[in-house]
Amino acid sequence: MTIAQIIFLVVAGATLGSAFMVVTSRNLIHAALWLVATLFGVAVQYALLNAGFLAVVQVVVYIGAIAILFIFAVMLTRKEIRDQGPQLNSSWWLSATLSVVTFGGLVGMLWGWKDMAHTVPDIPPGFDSISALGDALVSPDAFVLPFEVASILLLAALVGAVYVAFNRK
Amino acid sequence: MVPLSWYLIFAAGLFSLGLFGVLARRNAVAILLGVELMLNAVNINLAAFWRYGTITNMAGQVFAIIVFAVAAAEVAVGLALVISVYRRHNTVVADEIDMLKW
Amino acid sequence: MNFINDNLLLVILFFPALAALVLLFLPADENKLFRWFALGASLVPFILSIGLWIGFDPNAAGYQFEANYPWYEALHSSLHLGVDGLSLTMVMLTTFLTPLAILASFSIKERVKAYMMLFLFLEMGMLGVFMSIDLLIFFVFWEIGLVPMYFLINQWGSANRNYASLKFMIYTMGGSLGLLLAIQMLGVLFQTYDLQEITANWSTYTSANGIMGIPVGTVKTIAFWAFVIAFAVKVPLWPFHTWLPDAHTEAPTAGSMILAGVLLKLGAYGFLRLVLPLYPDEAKYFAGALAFLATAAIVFGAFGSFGQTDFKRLVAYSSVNHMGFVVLGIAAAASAIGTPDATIALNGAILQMFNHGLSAAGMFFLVGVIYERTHTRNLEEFGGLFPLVPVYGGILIFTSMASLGLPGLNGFISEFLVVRGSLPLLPVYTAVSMLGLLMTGAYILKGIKKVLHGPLNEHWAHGEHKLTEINTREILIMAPLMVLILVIGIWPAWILDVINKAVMMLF
Amino acid sequence: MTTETLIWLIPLPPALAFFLIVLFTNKSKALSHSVGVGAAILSFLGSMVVFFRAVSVEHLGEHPFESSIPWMPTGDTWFNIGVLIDPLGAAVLFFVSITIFMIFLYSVGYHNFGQPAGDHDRKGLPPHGATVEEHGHKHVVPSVEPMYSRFFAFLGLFAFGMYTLVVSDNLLTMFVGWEIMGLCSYLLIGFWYGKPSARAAAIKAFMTTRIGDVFMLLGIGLLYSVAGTLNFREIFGNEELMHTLAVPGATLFGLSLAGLIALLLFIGTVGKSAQWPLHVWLPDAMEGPTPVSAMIHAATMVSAGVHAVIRMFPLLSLDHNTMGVVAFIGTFTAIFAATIAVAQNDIKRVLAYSTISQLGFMIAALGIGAYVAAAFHLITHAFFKALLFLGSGSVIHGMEHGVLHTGNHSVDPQDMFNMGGLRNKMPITFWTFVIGGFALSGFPLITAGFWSKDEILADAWGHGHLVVFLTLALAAFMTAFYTMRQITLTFLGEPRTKEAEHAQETPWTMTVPLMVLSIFAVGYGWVGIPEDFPVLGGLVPNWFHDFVGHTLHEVPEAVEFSWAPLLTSLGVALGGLFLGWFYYRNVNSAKEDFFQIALLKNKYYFDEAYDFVFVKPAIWLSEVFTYQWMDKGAIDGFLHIFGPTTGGIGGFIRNYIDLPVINKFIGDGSADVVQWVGRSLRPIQSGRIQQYMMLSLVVLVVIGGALLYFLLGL
Repeated sequence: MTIAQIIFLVVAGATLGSAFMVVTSRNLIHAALWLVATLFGVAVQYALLNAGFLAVVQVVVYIGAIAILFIFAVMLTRKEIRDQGPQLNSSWWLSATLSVVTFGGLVGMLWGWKDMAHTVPDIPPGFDSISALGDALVSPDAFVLPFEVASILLLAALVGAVYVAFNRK
Repeated sequence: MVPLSWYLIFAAGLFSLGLFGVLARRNAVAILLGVELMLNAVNINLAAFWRYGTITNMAGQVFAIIVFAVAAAEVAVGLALVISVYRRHNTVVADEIDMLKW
Repeated sequence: MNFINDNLLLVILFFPALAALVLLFLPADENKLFRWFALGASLVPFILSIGLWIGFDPNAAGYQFEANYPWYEALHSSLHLGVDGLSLTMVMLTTFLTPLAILASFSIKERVKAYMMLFLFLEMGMLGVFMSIDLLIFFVFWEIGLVPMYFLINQWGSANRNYASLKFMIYTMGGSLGLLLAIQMLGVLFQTYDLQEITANWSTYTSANGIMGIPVGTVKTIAFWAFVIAFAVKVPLWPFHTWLPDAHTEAPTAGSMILAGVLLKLGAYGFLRLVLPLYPDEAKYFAGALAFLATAAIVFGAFGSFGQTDFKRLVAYSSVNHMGFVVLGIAAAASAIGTPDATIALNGAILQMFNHGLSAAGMFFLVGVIYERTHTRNLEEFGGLFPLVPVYGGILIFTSMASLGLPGLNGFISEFLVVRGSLPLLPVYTAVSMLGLLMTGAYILKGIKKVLHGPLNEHWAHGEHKLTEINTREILIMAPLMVLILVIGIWPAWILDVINKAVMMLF
Repeated sequence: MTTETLIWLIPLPPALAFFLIVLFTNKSKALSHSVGVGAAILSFLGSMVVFFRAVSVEHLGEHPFESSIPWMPTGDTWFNIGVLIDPLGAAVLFFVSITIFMIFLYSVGYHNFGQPAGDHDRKGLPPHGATVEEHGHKHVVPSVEPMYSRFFAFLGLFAFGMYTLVVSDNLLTMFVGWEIMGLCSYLLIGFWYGKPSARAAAIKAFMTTRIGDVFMLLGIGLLYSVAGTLNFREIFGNEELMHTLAVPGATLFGLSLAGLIALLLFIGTVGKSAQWPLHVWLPDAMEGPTPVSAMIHAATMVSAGVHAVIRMFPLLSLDHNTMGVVAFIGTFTAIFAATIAVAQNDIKRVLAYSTISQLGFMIAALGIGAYVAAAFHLITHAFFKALLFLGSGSVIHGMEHGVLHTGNHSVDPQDMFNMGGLRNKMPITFWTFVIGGFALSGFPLITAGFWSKDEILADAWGHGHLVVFLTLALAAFMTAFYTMRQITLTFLGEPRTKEAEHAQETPWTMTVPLMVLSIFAVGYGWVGIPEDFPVLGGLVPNWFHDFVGHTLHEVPEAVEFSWAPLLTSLGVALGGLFLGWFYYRNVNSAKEDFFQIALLKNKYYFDEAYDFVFVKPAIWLSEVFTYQWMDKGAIDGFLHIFGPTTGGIGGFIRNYIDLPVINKFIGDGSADVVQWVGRSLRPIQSGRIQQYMMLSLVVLVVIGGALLYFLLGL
């Protein structure tokens, strides 16, 4: 067991634990905060995977924007539920079963895969993943088109969100 | 070092938890929370496959970034919808939002 | 001009249909235009058929002006047209009567365009039957003629028109069924529908194996009767005649004119063109039966006519009576084909077809004239109208006399020839048919008596019901008919010569 | 112009006149009668030229005027029509042209030409007179016939028919003329068609004669098919053919072919010449205007019948059975009609029956083989009977004048008991009528009727037909009796009514024809005085016998003179005349008349019997049997079975197969199932997003599991 393995296990356990709290905590504010924790755990995992850029973006975008958005939304709609009554619907047990089955199925599928125990390759010397990513994102040979499409999607979502949430009275 | 399988199992777990949240939570906002979990699980897979595959091929990371963008858009529109529904029907309980039924 | 000269029959045949299509695109509600256009369009075939008559060589054997256009090659059927003396006479009759009938239809006020179109299509159908030398084409035109007539009766007829038109349609279709089957059988057997080829082979056709396992004789007999019944319905022969009084009575005036003038001739023409050449042996064998039916038609037609109180129905029954003579002549000829007696009988029968076309059309028109004015056909409601309508009365008596077979007018010549030809061959039937001839006088006189003679029915003398004299248009319709009636009565040779030569060559 | 061309032209002027009047001049009465009379004159002149040329030809019988043209193709040969004037034709043409001309002329006066139009006259009814003002006071005068022009047109057509018949060289054109006359008699008898009686009489005339005509047509057809021609001379001149025809017992009833044909043709004559049993139409035909009666009875139509038999005599004489039939019918008709004539009161009806009777004489003469006598009597009879009819018309016309004068229209101007004493009022009419009447009665020596009737009796006696002789003698006696009865009642004694007192002589257009005809009624007899007649014989040569006799191939020999028939005919004529005068000079009304016997007055009830036996059944057969029972009932009824049957089959298929099985079970059933499934599945669409997801996931899991299990074999 290497240090990396230990760090992974600790972080993964914390992440899954907080994720569990996200889906189970009665208080939505708490759930949103647990989400922040989860996201943070995921960011650490990115870092472990040498994907520094992703880790940073995870923190900036997810925790800094999305999670805060959730908290706003929760606060805007809190009036009724007030965290009272069951937070899970009546067929939660079926959901749980299905989730377990899904998990089992996924694991079961992975189990027989030959590359399952693939070990991590070395990073070639002089390879800068961030600059490579930047090149890939804007290079006409690579992903400039999806990148632009994604930006349009964001714009459309922005306009759409404003339109949908706009209070017409 | 950490084998690929660990990441994959971790992502599957996160995904399943998110799935449970989506399926079982009553609050619409909480459902969206579940969705975020699932998206994150996917992103972990993408990053892991990038790291364990041909490292010079940046498709994994690029995909992950696009997923970020999609997630941001999804949350923005999703929450806008929830707020809009909440304004109209004064509820965010998913079971009660059934205007699309027959 | 070359095209017209080379395809004279085709032009005559399809010109009316073409004109009908043009009529379709004329502006709506221009009734006057429709009428004159239709009249003009129907005069063209007439003028062309005069050219046909002039260009026709009565001494040449076989068909003339022949034209053969591919039509349905998979079935070995082609649009094969041609005329001989027999069909030429009938073509002339058709093209001659149609303009008159259209002129007579000028009093139609409703849906003139459709009416005129139907009439022109009708003309095409009738001409097609007379011109075609291909069995399948013959049948096609045979049925085409039905449809416009059905609508003419059904749409422009009088009170009981639905019943009458349906009866007409069903009756004739029923007759056609067997005809179609028999034609199909011939087509399958000989791999062609060409009449000339079939005639050459079929009348002497024998096969050791029979046809479809049935002895040839039996098949021939059945096919013979299929033909006979189809044509007998059309003629109409007793006891297939009951559609006729209904159809004639309910049809519009011009419809009755064409129905009696031409459509009935289709049946008789079928006998002459198909039955006698195709089935000489069967025709000879069954000549007695045919003569029996013909005699029954003559006698019962006359009695039926005498028993009517409806003027138009009276005239309608007279058609049964007169057409009976045609078939009697044909039956007599069938019993001894090739003898001088048979030739005379056939001459008489064909001339009788032509003559009846003239006189019956005239009679129906005259009935129509008075019906248009009085809106009744009941003989009991007329009476003594002669002083009110002297010209009409004169014309009516003239035409009635032609119908009666008064010597000096056309009907006599043909009836005499039929009697002369049939008497030595079928003495008993001919003698019995004289009873019909006697009753012909009775019903004609009854018609004149009830309409023109006797004390004047004051109802028609004054006020709004005042009967008006026949007008110029109507006289113009009758004049050509009357002139022909008289001319044929006094000098029949010009037409009889053509018929006679055709008969001599055909049979 | 050759004689043949002229013969062709003879019938044409009247026909042209007919068309001219009908088409152009019918508005103008003067023009119309000018055209009509002019045509009659033209034909008359033409006929006279032909007649005198014919007389001047020697052996005309062997070389008659004839010419023909091809008319109608019949197979390889042509049917020819043509004209023929042989001695018989010439003789007939002579009297026909004269009488027709006279009748045309007479009609001008009879229809009151020049008189004013009537006050209330309408077409189709006899004129009722017109009121005129003269010198301040009104009086009624006869009015002109409203259909004056039409009358001349019809007369013209009639004349055309008669001329055609006379000049024809074949049976067919003869039949054409015959039938055209039939039509004209129909039109003329029904001239006053407004009267129901006239209308009925016209139809009766046409139909009764048509019965004969139909048989005649058969006869013509038979003769044509046997002989191959209808030309008289070709048939009679062909000895081989005549021998074939004469073979006895070749056809029905033991008749030879000739006998059968002759019998059929003779039935035509029976109709046309009104012989028993087809005599019923002729008395009714008196409904027509009087010139018509003369036309029909004397000059033309009835003569045509006898003419036809005389023409066909060579054929007739081949079979003695047919001869017997002919003789019987003629003889019977002669006596039968004479008995009826005795009881009639209508002046024209008496003449009508007398005509029937006299025609019976001719037919009987033919039946016993007296060819020349029949022809002779035909001609003399034509003259004196035309004279009598025109005379009676003149009487009626005069009486009508009286009726108009008194205004009492209930008085029948034709009833002889309303007359009397007219000899003073109408002297010309009286004397000419007496001449005609005496000729009819056979007044000895001076009248034509005596010579011709005497010849018939002599022939009957000479050929040994005793029964015929006696019957005809009796008929002749009755003829004289009723003729004198008529003269006595009409002209002698005192006027019995006011109307008779005011009767007036008729205009010259009517009296001139009477005078002309009376000359012939007397004089024509002298051309046929037998050679061996006492005193007078040989004084004038027996030209008629010589001339007409040569029409036949074997000239018939004149019978030897014998006193018995001469005395008989003297006796019956004088006796009849005397008795008639003696009895009726004192009879003043119908009640006093012994001969008003119901049986005779009602003509032996023949009309009623025919009505019961033929007319009513024919109507029943037409209206009820043929139309109602057979056509409407049986045939249409049979057809109407098809309608309900097919309707029933269709209904069965619809109600028991289409509706329950196909529609309900297969059609609606599948829809129902789909609907049921849909309804059942509907709750799935709850609108709850989580349920959807759950469900899709379940399905995914299940399908995924199944795939894994089955495909990968896990």
